Order: sequence, then C-alpha cells, then structure tokens
Amino acid sequence: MFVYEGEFIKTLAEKLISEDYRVYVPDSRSFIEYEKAKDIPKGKTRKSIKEFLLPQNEVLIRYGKWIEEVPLDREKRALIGVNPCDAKAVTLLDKIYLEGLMDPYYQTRRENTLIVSRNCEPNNYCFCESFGLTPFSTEGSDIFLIEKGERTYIIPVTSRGEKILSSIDGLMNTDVDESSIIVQHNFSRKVNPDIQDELRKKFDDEMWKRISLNCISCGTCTFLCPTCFCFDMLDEGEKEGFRYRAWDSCQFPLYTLESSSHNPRREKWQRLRNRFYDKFLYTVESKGEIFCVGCGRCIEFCPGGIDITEILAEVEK
Amino acid sequence: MKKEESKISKIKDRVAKLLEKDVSVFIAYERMPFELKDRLTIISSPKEVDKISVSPFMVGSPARMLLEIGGIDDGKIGIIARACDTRAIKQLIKEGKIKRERVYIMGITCGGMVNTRKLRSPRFENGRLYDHDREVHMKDVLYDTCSRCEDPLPVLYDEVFDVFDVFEGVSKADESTEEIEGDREKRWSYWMGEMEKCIRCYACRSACPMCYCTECLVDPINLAVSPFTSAEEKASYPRFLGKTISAEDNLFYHIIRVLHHAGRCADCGECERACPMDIPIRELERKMREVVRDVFGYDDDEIPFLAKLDMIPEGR
Amino acid sequence: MDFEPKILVFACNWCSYAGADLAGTSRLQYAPNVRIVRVMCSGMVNPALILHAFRMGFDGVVVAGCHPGDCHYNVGNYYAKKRIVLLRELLEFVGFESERLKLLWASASEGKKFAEEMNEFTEKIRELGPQEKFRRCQK
Amino acid sequence: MISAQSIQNPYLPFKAEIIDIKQEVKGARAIKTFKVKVVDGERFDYQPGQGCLVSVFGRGESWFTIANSPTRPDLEFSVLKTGKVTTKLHELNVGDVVGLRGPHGRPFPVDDWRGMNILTVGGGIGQTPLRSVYQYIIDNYNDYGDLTIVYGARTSRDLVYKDELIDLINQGYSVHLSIDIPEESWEYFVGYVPDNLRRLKPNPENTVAIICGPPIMISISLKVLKDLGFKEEQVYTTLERRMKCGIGKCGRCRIESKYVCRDGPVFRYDELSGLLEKT
Repeated sequence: MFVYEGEFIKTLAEKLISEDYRVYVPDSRSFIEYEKAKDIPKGKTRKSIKEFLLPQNEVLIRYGKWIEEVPLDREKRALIGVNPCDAKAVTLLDKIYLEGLMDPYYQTRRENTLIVSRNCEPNNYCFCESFGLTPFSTEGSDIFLIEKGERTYIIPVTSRGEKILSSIDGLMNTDVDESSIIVQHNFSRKVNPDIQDELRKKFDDEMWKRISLNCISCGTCTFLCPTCFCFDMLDEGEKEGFRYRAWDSCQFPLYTLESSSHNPRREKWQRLRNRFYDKFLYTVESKGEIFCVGCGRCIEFCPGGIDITEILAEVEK
Repeated sequence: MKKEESKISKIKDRVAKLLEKDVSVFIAYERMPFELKDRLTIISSPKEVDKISVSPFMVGSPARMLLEIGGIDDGKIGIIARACDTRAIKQLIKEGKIKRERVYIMGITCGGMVNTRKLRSPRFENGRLYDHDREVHMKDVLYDTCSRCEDPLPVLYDEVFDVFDVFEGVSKADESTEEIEGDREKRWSYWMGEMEKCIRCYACRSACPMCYCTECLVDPINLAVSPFTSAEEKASYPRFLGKTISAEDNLFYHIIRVLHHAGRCADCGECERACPMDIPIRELERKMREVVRDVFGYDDDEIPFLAKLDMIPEGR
Repeated sequence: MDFEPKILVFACNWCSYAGADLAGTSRLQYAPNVRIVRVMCSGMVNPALILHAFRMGFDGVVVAGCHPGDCHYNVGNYYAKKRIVLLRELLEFVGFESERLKLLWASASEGKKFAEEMNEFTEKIRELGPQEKFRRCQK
Repeated sequence: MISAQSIQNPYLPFKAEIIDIKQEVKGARAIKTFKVKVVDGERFDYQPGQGCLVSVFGRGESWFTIANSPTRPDLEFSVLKTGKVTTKLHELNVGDVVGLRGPHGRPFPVDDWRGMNILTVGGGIGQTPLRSVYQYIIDNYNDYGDLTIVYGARTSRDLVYKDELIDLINQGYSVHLSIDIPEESWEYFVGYVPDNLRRLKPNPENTVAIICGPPIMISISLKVLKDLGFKEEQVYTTLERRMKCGIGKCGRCRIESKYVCRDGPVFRYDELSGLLEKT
C-alpha cells in the first residue's frame, strides 16, 4: 500500500498519457477522455465500462469479394475512476469471452485496458454488499485508490498495476492498516444470493405474469447492466460492407424468434423471467457465479418500475 | 398538508365503490417499495384500493397500459388519468384503438411531475420535498414537459378530482423550440451531440402510448412473422436500419419515429422520462406539434391529422 | 475538381415518369447526375426511403408526383405533400439542409418543365456541395 | 477436432466452393442439398451430428447440420428456403463461394454405440443429421448391429433424399418411409411417423434411437418409444434454437444453462428431462 499527497489521479493520468495510453475518466453519464473532463464526480456512471471491452458496435469483418480486413482494436486505454462493481463485472465477462474458444476481439481489448478503480459512494439503488462486494473491494482492477481528503491511498492489485506504480515518483509506502480508512456503508437494499432452489421451484409460478405487467420490453436494463453480454451479428452492405456485432437484449421479442416463426419466449413475462433465471440460476449452473454485481442500474433506469430486489425477495418468500 | 391526504382517500373510496359493480379493473399507481416513485398497477378488487398512490412522482403512461390490457375481458376499465393521459386516450379513441364506453376516466388535476433524477436522495413528507434535508421547491425540479405543459386540465373525463393546485405558471410554450435554433451548423452539432448518447434501447418507443404498431419499420425488434409468411417476404423485408450505433443512425431512427406521431403526440413526456440517457427527444415532438399547428393549421379535429388531406400548405 | 452531385428522383409512374420520358423523346438535355427510380405513386415514397438515400450518400432527393387532383390513386400526392413537408421541417429543425429534398409536381405533358427543374435542382445542389451529414460513416 | 484457423479467430469463415446442387423439394418450402468443397484444402474433420455456420457475406450466417458422414467426400448441407440467408443460398449456383465456420457442436457419440442396433426416426428436414449417422453406420456396418430407418413427411414431394432411401430399400436395409396424406402411387405406409413407429414395434434391447424433426413429432415419438420400453438414456435428439455466433458466446441459443450450439445440438434425453423451460 502506498500513499500520495495531493491530486493522485492527475499525476497518474499525465504519466499514462506520456506512455501513450488514452486515459478516460468518468462524468455523470459515461467515461470521457481525460482532456475533456472538467471534474470527476463520485459514484456510478450511467453506462458501465462494459462498452470499452464489448463496445455496442464492433466490426468483425470488412468484406468485398472476400474478407478484406479483420480490425482488432489494439489501442492502449486506461480507465481511471471505475467503481468496484464494474471492475468485478469485468471478471464475469472474462468468464464468458476468455474461456472455451477465445474471443480475439475481446481479448486484445482486455489486454490493452488498464482498470484503475476507487472507492465509491453507493446511492439508494446499490446492493453490491449482497454479493460480497463493498465500496472498497479491489477485485477486477489493476490499481485501487482510496481517496481520503487530501491524501490518496494506492493499492497495486495486479503485477501490471505494480509496474505502472513503480514508475511514478512521490509515492511513499505506508503500513496504515486498511480498517482505519475503510468506511462502512449500510445498504438499504438487500438480496439473498443463494435462491437457486427457490428459483427452480417457482418457474411456472403465476407471479411472473403479475410482475411483468409494468415491463415495457425495452432494452434499457440489459444495455446498462455491466454483466449482460449477449450480442447479435449482422451484415451491412450487399456487395461490400462489414459484418458487425451489436449489443442485443433477451427482452426484445426478436431475440429468440426462429425463422419458422416459432418463438420459445414470445410473451413478455417469459422474457422478463428469463432475465432473473439467467443471472441467478443458469450462469450459476454453467459458470458457478451469479452474474449480478448489485450496481442497481437496472432499477434506477427502468421506465416501468421493475425492482430486482423486490422480485427476488418475493421469489424467496 | 392534511388537505392532500383527504383528497387521496376520497379517490380511494370512489375507486372502491366503482370496483364493486360498474368497473372490472382499475389502472392506478402504487408507490414502489424502496424509492420515491409511483408505478402503474392494476386494482381488481376493492380490498387492494389502499395501495393506490397519487403523488407528483407518477411514472408510466396509463394510456399505454390501457392499450395493453384492453383486450383481456370485456368489462369496463377504470383509469386514473392526468391531463396528458386524457389527451392520449382521446387520440387513441379517435384512432379507434379504444372504445369510449369501455373506459371510465377519472381525471385528476396535475401540478406537474417531479424528475427525481435531478435530486440526490429525495424525501417527500406531508407535501414537502426534501433533498439531503434541504427543502426543494417542487416547481424547479419538474420534468421539462411539465414545466412547459400547455394545458394541465383533463380534456376527457367521467369525473375530475382536484388533487393538486393546478400549475399556474405554465409558460404557454413561450420559449418554444427557438432557443436551439441559431444557425444550421449549431443546430446540427447540438443534435449530433445529443444523438451520440443514444444507446437504441427503444425505451422511448416502448413507453409511448402512440407507438403501438405491431411491426416497426426502422428496426424491426417486433417483426410480426407467422408460419405462413413466405421466405421471399421475410428475405425482402426492408431493413433500413440495423443495429449500427452512430449519431446519424440514431437521428434517422428518432426522425422516423417522430414523423409517425405528427398530430398524434399528447405531449405527456413519457419518452423523455423513459430515456436512460436523458436525451431531449421531446423537443422533436414539440417541433412536430408546432409544424402541425402553424403550417397545417390542424387543430384537434375529429379526423386524425395524418388522414386529413385537404390541407395543402402553400409555398412550402 | 468540379463536384458532381448524385441526385435520386422518385418519379411517379403515371405522370412524372411519363414526363421524364417525354423529355427524353423530345431530345431535351438534362443533368446526367439524376438517377430516376419509378414508383407507382409519389404517395408510396416512405420518409425512411428518403433518409436511407441520404444515408447511402445521395446529395439530393426529388419526389416527383402528379399535380393535386390528377393522381391516378386520387390522394397519393396529398399524402406525399404532407410527408415531405413534415420531413423537411424536421430536417431543417435538426440542422440538415432541407433544400436537398424537393417535391415536384410534373404531369405527363410537362417534359420541358421536368428537364428544367432537374437542371436547376442539380445546380443548387452543386452549390450546396457534397452531403456529408447523413452519409453512413464506415466506423 | 476444430480446424486450426477457427481456433485463432472463431468468427472468420473460410472459403468453400459449391460443387453440386441437388433440388430435393420444389415449391414454397423448397429444399436444396449443396455439396461443398473446402477451398484452402485444409483438413476439415468432423463427426456425425456436428454442424457448420454457412455464411453469405451481405446476408448473414445460418447453422446447418452437416448432412453427410465424414466417411464420404466433401460436405453436404440441406437448406430449407425460409429466410434471408437461405433465400440467398437458394439463388447461388455451382462454382459460387460461401463461407464456412466450424465444425461446431457436440457430435453423436457414434463410438460408444459400437455393437448396438441403431434406430433413426426422422420427420421432414429433420432427416439431415440422421442421414450423416446412417451413412456413417453403413460405411462401418460390421461394427454395429442392424440399422432401422423410419422417416416420414407431409407428402411424397416433401421427402428429402427420397431416391437415396429407395436405393437403400432395394439393397435390403430396413427403411420405412411414410407420408401423412394418401397418394396413389405410394406403396409404403400412410400416416404419421409415430404411428409408423408404433406399427414397427422396434425392440429396445441394446438399441439406440435418434429422433429428429418438428417438436410435436419428437414428443409423440418419444412417448411411443417409452411405451415400447426404451429408457431415456437410449434416446437422442437434436434441438433447434436461433443461433448466431455458434461458439457459445452470444447467448442466444441458450436453453437454461446449456448452449445449443456448443453443448448441443445433440442431446441425450435424460439430459433434457431436468429442463424447466419446455422448448
């Protein structure tokens, strides 16, 4: 653990820019370039950092007569000011894209992205504590900053983070124990993570029809969710053009529509139910991990007022 | 604000009495458990009446819910509707999507809805709004729609309840859409900046009571395909816009969506409320209303605007 | 390098397309950068088609139909007029040069008028320059 | 045994040239069988039941199970004309180039079936994966017990690989064709496939059954087999879901925790019995 007096983010950003990283810092909505940022607000950004590893649009192949070009994005990026839940979400995305057949596009981006996260101020919608996360957990990030007034405590998490920090002067190492600087936060929202058997029992329960009444089947919850990874592959351009992949949502009716017009999840309540089963049961069975980090974006920005904590509490009853 | 509680309890009793015989279900709002927001709900028995909540935090368009559950049973459906909701219902009736006699409209006067995204941790106690224990005047944190609402009184109702003192200081759209006018390049760069943020989640389209088409042309996320659709038809379905996300493509999507609302938009602001990225898409709708009123001189006629053909504006 | 604009014309089969034919048979010269697409009625032209044309890189789009009252389907051109006016207003509002979209009434006998309008429109677009705003960027 | 190139970037299709097209079924639901040769000469080894994503640039990709057995030359795909990509495929002719990605998916465990009897129950276009199985069995006939093919379709014009199957009948294999609606010059069984199955009464002893076709036919045939004493571990089927990436990433083809494109499309029935979501 190191300590730094003064504005550490500024020095770190300048250092990284000198090593030709492109540095991004959060504004209230998403991550913008460091040069354009006026101040760096605390708390979550509306769009998670998923868009830096799995962009909403990604050209896989440019084609003409045959494959012309396969654009891999090798730009070196640094994301400073990530909150712990997004950093943890990246480790979940890794489980999908880096296991089994390696996804080269995701892999090149992942290797070229440095994640510098910091302690965050949870708001009324956060419930990351229910999944073993705290505003101070360092999982998934390379460097972790704890800002305490004028002083910033710096924890190198990965070897890559250590290498970066070793080249920055003005860092004094300190042995202050963590408990003194960690602030407890009591979360108003709670979720009981181990409800897998309840979910299995309640698959055909009537509650899903009632709950999905408010859902308007838009893609907001899945697009803002840091752990939703589904995508669609489309071609654009008859003779020459590009094959790209774009975010897709299991809430859209076309997601499972087959060309025989059979649609396994035709009804709105089936799609909404699938979102809960996918994150809290199916991925536990296939990857052994709950695909939710409790960031609360899907509650805050749901136009219909679907509250994941309320529904999971009802499943548990 | 004892006055407030008594008004709401009067509404609850009225809904309970209605539910006994002449209305089978009632569309109302209920307070969400963990936050200061009211969402739509269906009340089907007089017992559930006390979960009704009428407050300046109501989100979701009851007209859209009416469309969704309209076909369930043939009983009468009650609905609590603010001024803009009654305009939407009136338009849907004009378009034949709802039958007037199947709906019992309980209009309420509306003082404007509060945009809780402008507050850090809002609290609402006996009629007063606090954010971090600092009192906030409701009129400054209203939704943009409500602060420029043209007509806060219900236009179509079976009965009206005076719940909120009507928002007097409604600027009759004086600062209309001119303030983004300026020259072309400025407008274009303004809209490119805004449309850059759009993530094409289609919340605006799903939240709008007027967007009820079974198949949308721009990006068919609701392609109506049956076992009898021929392969040629599916292959030749016009794909104007895929899932490419660029400011121009998003603008393409929004322009086509707004064009379909010409003369139909009830200005309820649900699209802006649903948008997770706070894009001022309602400005496009307001421009559409202005063009329909000034250029075409259409003024809430019996025949829907898009079907009225005898208005040829000269010189345009 | 003199800029050669690409213009797309949706010509209604009964009047404007016949007018364009007449211009051709009576040997009238008009700008070669005009590409004509025959549609059964100007009312058939969907605003998404027009925006798609701009997205594909056209610099100007003309929707040519029959005069009000002559439409083979009675009301096709009324719909077209309403849609084009609404679309132009909205395009102007967002800052796109709405002069790039033009509605033209040209009956089957007005071959000369059709040719003149095409030349005049091409010149106007040539001044405006290439259309970069909606052109699909190969991101 | 995934080909080398697709390990490095599993999204890149490699070139394949169409060397023969056979029109199996005409009309609205036309079916064509494409015989395709991989152009870069790369060894493309696969097992029966696996499939490929056939890609036409400009239209997209679709998943097709490989219709012929690895013991036969080149690759065959039977394409039912039903949508954007398949319509374009039907417009192609011999010599055109398509993209191939794969082979992907879990194959039929043909090695564990050595010495057992094989029963294939097919319906309509569902006969494709079964064809790759029974061709494989025929080519290594002495390793297996006897082979029974039960196959049916709506009308005789909808029967895929009809003349091939009739040759097999002449060669003495027990092939039982059926059509739903009676026609004059039809001398085989008339009725649904499950009724044909009930009539044949295959004995479940040391037998593996594979069912593939429209979902209703699968469920009824499964009941018939269960009544005849077949246990669930003896019955295999292939499931169908919308597939896009084909390599277990995009999440569309998931049935609960299983990816149809990676853990399927071949499933043994007891693996599916625990499913909550009825397909």
